[in-house]
Amino acid sequence: MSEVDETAFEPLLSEEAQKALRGPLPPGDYYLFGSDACVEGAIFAGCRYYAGYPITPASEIMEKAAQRMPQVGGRFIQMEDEISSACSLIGASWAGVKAMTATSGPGFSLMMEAVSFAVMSETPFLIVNVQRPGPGQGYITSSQEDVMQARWGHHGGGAIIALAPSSVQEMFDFTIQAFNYAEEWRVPVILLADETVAHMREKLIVPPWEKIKVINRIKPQVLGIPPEKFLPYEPYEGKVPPMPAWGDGYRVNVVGLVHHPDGNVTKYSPEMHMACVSRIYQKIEDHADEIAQVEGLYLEGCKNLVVAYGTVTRSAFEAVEELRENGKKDLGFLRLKTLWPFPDGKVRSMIGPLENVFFPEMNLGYMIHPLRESLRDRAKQFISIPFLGALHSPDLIIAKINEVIRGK
Amino acid sequence: MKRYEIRIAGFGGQGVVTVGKIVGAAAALYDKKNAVQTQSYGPESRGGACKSEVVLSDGEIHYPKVRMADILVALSQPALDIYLKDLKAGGILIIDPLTVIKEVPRADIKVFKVPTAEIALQVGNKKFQNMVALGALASLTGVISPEAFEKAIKDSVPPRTLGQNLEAFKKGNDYVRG
Amino acid sequence: MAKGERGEGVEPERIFMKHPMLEYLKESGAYGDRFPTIFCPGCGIGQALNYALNAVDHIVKKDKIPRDNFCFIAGIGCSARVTSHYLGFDAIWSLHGRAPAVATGALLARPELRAIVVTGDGDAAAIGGNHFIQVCRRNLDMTVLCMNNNLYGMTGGQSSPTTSRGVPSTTAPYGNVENTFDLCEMAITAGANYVARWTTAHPHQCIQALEKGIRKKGLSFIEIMVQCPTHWKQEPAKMMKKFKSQAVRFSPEKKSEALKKDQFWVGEFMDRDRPEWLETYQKIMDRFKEKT
Amino acid sequence: MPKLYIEERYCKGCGICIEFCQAKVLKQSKKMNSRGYFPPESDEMEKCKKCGMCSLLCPDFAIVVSDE
Repeated sequence: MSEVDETAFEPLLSEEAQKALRGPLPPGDYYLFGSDACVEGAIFAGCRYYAGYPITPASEIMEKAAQRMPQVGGRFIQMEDEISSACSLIGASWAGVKAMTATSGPGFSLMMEAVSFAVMSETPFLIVNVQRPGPGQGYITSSQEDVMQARWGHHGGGAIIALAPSSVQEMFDFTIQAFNYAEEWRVPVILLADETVAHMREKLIVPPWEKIKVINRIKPQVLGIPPEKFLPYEPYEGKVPPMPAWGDGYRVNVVGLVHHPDGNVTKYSPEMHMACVSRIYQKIEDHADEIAQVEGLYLEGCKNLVVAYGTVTRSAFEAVEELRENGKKDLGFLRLKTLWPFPDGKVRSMIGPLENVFFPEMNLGYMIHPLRESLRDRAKQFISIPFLGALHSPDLIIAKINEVIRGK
Repeated sequence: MKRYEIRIAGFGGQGVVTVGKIVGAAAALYDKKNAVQTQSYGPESRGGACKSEVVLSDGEIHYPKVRMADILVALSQPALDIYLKDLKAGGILIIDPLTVIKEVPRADIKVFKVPTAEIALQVGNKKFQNMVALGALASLTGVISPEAFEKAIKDSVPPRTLGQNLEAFKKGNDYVRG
Repeated sequence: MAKGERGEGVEPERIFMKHPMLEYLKESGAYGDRFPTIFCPGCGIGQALNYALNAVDHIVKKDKIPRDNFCFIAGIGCSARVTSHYLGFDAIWSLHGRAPAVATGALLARPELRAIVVTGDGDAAAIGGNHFIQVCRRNLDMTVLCMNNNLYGMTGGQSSPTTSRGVPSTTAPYGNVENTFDLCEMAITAGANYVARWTTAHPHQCIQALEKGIRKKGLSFIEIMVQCPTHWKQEPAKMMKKFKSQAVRFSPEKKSEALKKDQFWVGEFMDRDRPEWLETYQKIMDRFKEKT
Repeated sequence: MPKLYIEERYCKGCGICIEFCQAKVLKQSKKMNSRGYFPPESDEMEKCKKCGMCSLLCPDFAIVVSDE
């Protein structure tokens, strides 16, 4: 039998702690750990179910959830693996509760099965991927190598939404945003964090609660659709189908096979197949510019552009500021807050003709592909600045930019 | 203060991350500065390489890690070997002479040898070593007020050992001052 | 054509009495008929479903538990196909082997749900083996109904972990070289509160076991041996009669007796009251409730 | 006399009801249904004991006996 030094958990059991923590984080300034901010964001968004399996560097999110869920009337469970963790989110979500898990590379691979099912069955939930380097066990430091897997890792078609936070504040804000996306678009959402931001302590400002927007799924009973008239896969006003919870009396048959709007799976035809899968693809991709968030700075008349996402944003921005201070005033900066759906139209609308596009990524150059496609006729050169295993130092980015621009 | 960078490195289990945590909390919560603390460690729970970094600034902090440290606390020889080159000229180096045995191969920095483990043993347990180092660091940087440190320590350690932690902190503080 | 009660569309025209269990099934919907079922003639899965619906019917009527609290959760395979679109309940036809995990999420999110996990031998013993073991260990308040036909039916009669040693199949053309799993023993060892096995030839016993299992706090595992006339290439009724002759009624005293080749135990193997997950966790949650 | 109802569109002619009928009143019809199966029929329903076994054992929810 295992013995544990229970005194280590004493602070959690004190009267004071039990009193203080029964709801979401009250408004105010905090100095918080990135992983903790993520859980607090989830709680704020209304998440009341967490299932997970320990993995470095995502375990801290799980530990915080284990502590917080029962305090706010939610439930936490440590599952037997990442497969069951992700699959249990499907059950929790259909039982009417916002649900999440967190994992890292190898575990993320195991969750792809559930993601694929959730895409087909339009089941909202959140997976936080605290990215670590791969392939294989890779290492346990920071990485952005799962950005393509997030979008294309699940088998078959359909689409997901993915965001990349870069600060403790964004671990809080983006987690809420991720749940909002999931609920609004009935889709699994992936928060592509990384080890650096998950293990970072920084200031977090929780604004007055009423200032934070929380979106909940639309239920058919709210729209006045009675069970006998309800078609579980018929989009409401052309967007997504309303989603009742199990136990509400709607007798929904959730399926992963291609289906008719009523859930019928045997009257198969290629037309029905096309209609079913293109709808779940288009509901996201056709709204890419509405969903996706891009942030630009110094774009007016810029000749050279630095693009970044996630934690690398911070290195890249520091590099841009320093280079501009040193005279490179034609350097613009673009930051992708959401990675998927790729905001093709939005990016194009923000960017004029360019000489060079620099794209530092904590991988060997992945997101540069959709970016190049998007700006194919806008820039002469696309230069990837890859780095593995740790955050780029600004000096690395500065050196590369200087090398290219000076070399002309 | 534009940007002040602190790096604490050593073996896992020496409490390196806790030091970073307290420095960051003291600056951010009680001295109203911006502070970003990051950490990295190997796969071992104990005994592997471990480091913690804190960047302080009155303005916004973009790059969250150390570029050139203003102060380096090295509690192991490998930590010194790796990070010495990233210490600014004129920067401060704190080492424990018990574990950092080789001569420090730089003359353009200020070196302070603090027998952290030994002092910690005087307090009662080797595990207070990190608080001794923190005390030395607090005294030498001077960018964060002692009151802020005391409050941050209170937040981060179990109430039962608070007295010993504060004592270790004070001893480290005094050691470099005296 | 008359509008169906829960129609989502149209129910077939009927001038006579319908099977009582059709009350719990969706015969058609807005996009066409769903019945007849996909199952082969004489398949035991339809029977096991019939028994399960009878058990639910009894509980809905006797225990006054709302019908809409029941949800059926299945993985993949012939057994899972019952949840594809036939059930007039909340149901999910989820991923191969993962039904216990999906049910776990549903129950933790909404504990008043009565989860019935519909699984098969390949689903529960092979690809979902660990999920099944762990859900038994947690003793979560759900009912796992395993329809064991000793092979993979939907994919074409391949060997499963419960296929007997020496028996040929499409993936063991020279005979199965592996030993078999006893799922009931595994459920007991893993910690399930209620464990029973019957066959499709024991309809009343099946219904009683399912009723008891659904009422039982904690995990109930009910294995029903079902015939697969298609892949075992035998007459369904003949297979059922064979089940009856091979099944040996279990009692604790007889436990040590050796069974003859092809014989297997049927009956109630375990009925106990170990702590259940949700109840245990509720005590933790209660600590944080406002004290009034 | 009990009345036998067969939902011919659902019946797959598996013969289980015939084989397990306790009163032995069911037999296979000579007439194929629309899916090519031979459903059960009976011409001696007066002997039916209304045990309900046919309904219970039917995998396709296609057979039911009632009083009339």
